[in-house]
Amino acid sequence: MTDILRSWIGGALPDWVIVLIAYLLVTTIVLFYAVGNFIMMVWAERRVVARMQDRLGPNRVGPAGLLQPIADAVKMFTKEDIVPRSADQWVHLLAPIVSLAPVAMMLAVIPWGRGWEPIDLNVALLYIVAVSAVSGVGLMMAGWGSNNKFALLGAMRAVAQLVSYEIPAVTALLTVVILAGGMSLLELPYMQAGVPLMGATILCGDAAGCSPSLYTTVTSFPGSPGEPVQALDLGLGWWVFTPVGLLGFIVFFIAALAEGERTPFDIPEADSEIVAGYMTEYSGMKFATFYIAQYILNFALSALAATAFLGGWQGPGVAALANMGGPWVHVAAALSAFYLLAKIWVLFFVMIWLRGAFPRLRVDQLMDFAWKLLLPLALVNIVSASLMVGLTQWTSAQWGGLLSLDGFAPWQRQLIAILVTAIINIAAAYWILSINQRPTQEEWIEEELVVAS
Amino acid sequence: MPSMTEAVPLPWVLTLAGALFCVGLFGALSRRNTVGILLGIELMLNAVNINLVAFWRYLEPNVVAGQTFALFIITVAAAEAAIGLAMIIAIYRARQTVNADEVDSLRG
Amino acid sequence: MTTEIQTEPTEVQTTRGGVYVIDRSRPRLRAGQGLLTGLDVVFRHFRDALTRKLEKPSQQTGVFTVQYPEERLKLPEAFRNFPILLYDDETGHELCTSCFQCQRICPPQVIHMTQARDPSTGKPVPAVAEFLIEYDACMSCGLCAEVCPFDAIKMDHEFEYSTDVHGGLTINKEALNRPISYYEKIAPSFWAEVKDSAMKKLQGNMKRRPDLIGVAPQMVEKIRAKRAESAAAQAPAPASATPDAAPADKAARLAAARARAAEKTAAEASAEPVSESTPADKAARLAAIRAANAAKKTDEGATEAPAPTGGAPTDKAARLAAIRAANAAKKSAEGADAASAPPAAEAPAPTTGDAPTDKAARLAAIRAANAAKKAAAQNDGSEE
Amino acid sequence: MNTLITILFVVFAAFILASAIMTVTVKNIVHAALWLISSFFGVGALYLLMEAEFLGVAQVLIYVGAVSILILFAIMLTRDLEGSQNRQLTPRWWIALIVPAALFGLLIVPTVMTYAWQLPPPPAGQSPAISGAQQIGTAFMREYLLPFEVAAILLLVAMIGAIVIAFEERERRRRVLTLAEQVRLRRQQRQPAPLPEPAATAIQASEATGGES
Repeated sequence: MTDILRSWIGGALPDWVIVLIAYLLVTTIVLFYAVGNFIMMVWAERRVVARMQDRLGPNRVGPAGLLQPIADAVKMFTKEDIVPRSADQWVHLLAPIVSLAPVAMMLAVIPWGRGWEPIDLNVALLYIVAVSAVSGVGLMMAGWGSNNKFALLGAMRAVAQLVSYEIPAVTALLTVVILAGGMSLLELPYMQAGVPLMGATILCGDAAGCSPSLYTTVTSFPGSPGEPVQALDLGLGWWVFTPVGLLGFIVFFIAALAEGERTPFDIPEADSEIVAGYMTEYSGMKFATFYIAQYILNFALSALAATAFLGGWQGPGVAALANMGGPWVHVAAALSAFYLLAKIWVLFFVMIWLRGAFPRLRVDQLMDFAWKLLLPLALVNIVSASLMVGLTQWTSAQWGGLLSLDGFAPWQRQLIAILVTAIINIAAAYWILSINQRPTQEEWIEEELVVAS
Repeated sequence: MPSMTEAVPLPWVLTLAGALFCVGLFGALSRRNTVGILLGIELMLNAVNINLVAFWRYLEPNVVAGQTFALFIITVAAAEAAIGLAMIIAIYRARQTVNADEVDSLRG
Repeated sequence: MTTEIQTEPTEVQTTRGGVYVIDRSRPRLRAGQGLLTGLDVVFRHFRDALTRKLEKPSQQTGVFTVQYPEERLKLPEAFRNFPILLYDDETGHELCTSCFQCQRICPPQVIHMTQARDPSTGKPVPAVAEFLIEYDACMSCGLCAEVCPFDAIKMDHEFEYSTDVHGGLTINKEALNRPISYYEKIAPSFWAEVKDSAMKKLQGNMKRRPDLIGVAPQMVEKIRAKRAESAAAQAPAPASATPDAAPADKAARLAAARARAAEKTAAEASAEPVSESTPADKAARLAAIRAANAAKKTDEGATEAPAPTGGAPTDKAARLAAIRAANAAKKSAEGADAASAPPAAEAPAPTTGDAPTDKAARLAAIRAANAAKKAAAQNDGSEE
Repeated sequence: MNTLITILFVVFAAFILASAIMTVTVKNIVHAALWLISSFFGVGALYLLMEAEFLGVAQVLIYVGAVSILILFAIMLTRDLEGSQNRQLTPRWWIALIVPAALFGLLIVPTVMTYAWQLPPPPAGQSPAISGAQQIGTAFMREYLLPFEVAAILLLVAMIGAIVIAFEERERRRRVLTLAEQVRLRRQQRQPAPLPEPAATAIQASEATGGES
């Protein structure tokens, strides 16, 4: 964007003004994209969850109720803004802003399409984790500033949940960092090219006969460090198809549900217990701000999960179109943006689906789930990811002579790595689940007797 | 690529860090609330971190020692905050106060 | 994805009352299997809700939403919202006799009524003059409908009464009135149960209602028009005087002629001062109706049907009376084959000029009726 | 571009200092914590300005996301009942003001301003790559492996220590006092019975209520 602007109005304005304008433009576009998605998500959530409950959902405003979010927005705008007299005015005012701003900041580093990245930050993953942690402060401010016990309870719950589930989420993302060898989100979709399970390891036999529509250039292989090779590319080498990626994805997605306060984990705003949690004392536009923050957080976390595990914008045909060059590159970019959007919406559908299916957890179940199940699984997964990298990429020198896989072709090494990690992950999952199993009735009784005595 | 080293002289950054340190020191000395004292200490630690990062950036941008030290300080600060707050909670439980002036007995 | 919960064979027993007793022995669930089953169930609901509509109770999935203003559920017969008053489609007579039972039983006391009175005598008539129900305070308990001995008050199915005008929900008799056919449509079996007794009671009450009292307000004009129409049809009939008519017909014609004579005298009498024209008119009509009733009872009684008195100032009323008398006579004539019974000779000939007021007319009518009754009794006795 | 960076620096510096001053002077302790958070944010932005991306993000993650949340939790768990009405500063706070002011005015500023910093000359042409996240990671695994491990153990020990200090054993756990009970308790402690040592009274009072409930 900066370059385009420079070529248009370069010279007329100082360079820093151009940079500023470019960033402002990109920010505006990204925010509009997110808010547009937010509007559609509100509508879709209501419609889909209604179908799951054998209802129709909003269908009066506009065709199929599509204008319902706009009607809601009008309602929100015109509602009276009520601030409790005993509330802390400034904290009460700032809380929604503090909870929305970091969520919006998360959008800056996600690659929305091939070549459509707002910012290339080389610590993007850490940045997202850091920034999402900030919204906890906003929730705390809301709970405290409202001067209401339900709000305070809700805020305490929300923050405790946020902090607890950040750990499995970060640990799951660490597997991605290990696989990718860096924290930049920009590279992740490129790394997930290839075919399912095998990734971009099926190389072209002879360089001359490889069709550019099926093969793409990859560089990171142990056999040919730095040298570009042609690998079969269907745009489906997503990490979720490997055992490591699958486990990481599951753990991350569940943790993302908890961070986004989606239904099995909507304890902070459990309306049957604590009115509306930290939002109790909010109305009108301030409430809407919390609402927007929550949905955009879900949107951003879905985008992150899609980018980290589901290949991001990667999909069949993107590389082929990009290889054709010329204007087709833009078509490839549009197609890739569509792929990412589709993945985000599939994940969001799953969120709605879970909401339709599961009841709310209890607080102790919530903590047990994070600390006794997700975290051990994620830790095991880190070991698996390290092995995966070691088995597919390390030379025998890097192994210190312990293991030599130099003679194998990339796809053979990939196969070995998948088998090993699959065995480790399945065994670990089985073991962790079995030690977390609910005690049988007899065991319960025994335990009760012990406690009683 | 323009950078901070050309735009801002090093003494400015160091002065900022020094001022921040002094403000933190004032907070740590003057507050009666133990949590308030902890806030002052956190400010002082941040001032030190700014110093370390500034020295790294201006003097040795190719050696990571400055950043590494800053990270260690952050680690220690986190540990200190955890322990300090746990102690404050323990004191509060025993004495029903968080006022530093009132915690003047060695017997818990 | 269909996951079956593997349980040990469960025993399902149906005890009385259709209560299912399921012995769930320890289910052998794998970790997360319950979650997947839940997801599966929800997804099937989602899928079916997109494709089909829930219609039968046995169906478990599908959209059950009824898009209300466009689609409506068929309400069950026993559905009740607010009370309505019934009236007979043909005669326009209300079933209500203002017995005050509903007003007494109404828990929120929202029913108010006044009994109709005969304007000439001031005596109460088994009909209701005004009937008010405050729908905004009605609690739809249906006690009024339960208690009504004449089946005059029933619970309606109509429920769209939303309004921002509170007072607009105090409903008067005209708005409360519904034809019986309406109720028969919404609750056919309920009406079939009570139809006979209700109609019988209505017949009885109608006799005690003078003139148009007790006719639903919105039906008054219609009934009047109907009567006028039938009068127009009947008026030329006596004039043509078909010769082959039965002798009883003759009597009827006689009555009509007398009536016409009375009309003439009435016209003469109109010169005399009459305080109020309408009551007199009414009285005349009343008299005619009574006469008709009486004549109906007798076999041959209409021969001496009392002609309306001169109190009637307008020719219309008089003619109407005549027509009624004629009709009644005709009917009775058809019924009377033997005509052996002595005619109601005692029926005093109506005094023409001496009693110009309506009172006299009514008196005459009553006497005529009594006489006719007596005659009828004699007739019965003789037949035996 | 340089102007922009200078402006940004001045803005950040003013923001950091203003927030810090509010932190130490504001009466309400929750407000103080919130001002501290904004100060942390300013410092993080300053790190980004100094091209220490990893550190800037770590600052936000650890300070804003963890430490400040911890502080807020601690404040809310130890709510000082009538505390907001009381003085927040010590009686001789002006001494506490003089010491840092003197330190700043007499020691730091003269030293910093007069010392001849031997800055490296500005690189000609392409500036060399400054160390980023990858270099930090490598450094942790090579030169600073021992400190890294020590830091890990420190964190572990701190975690265990915090749990041990703050943990209440079940039999010692008292019923949660109602607000009225807490106020009464405070009042008893404020106005001790005519006993020689106020501290001893306070302990006895707390023990007495502990025994009751």
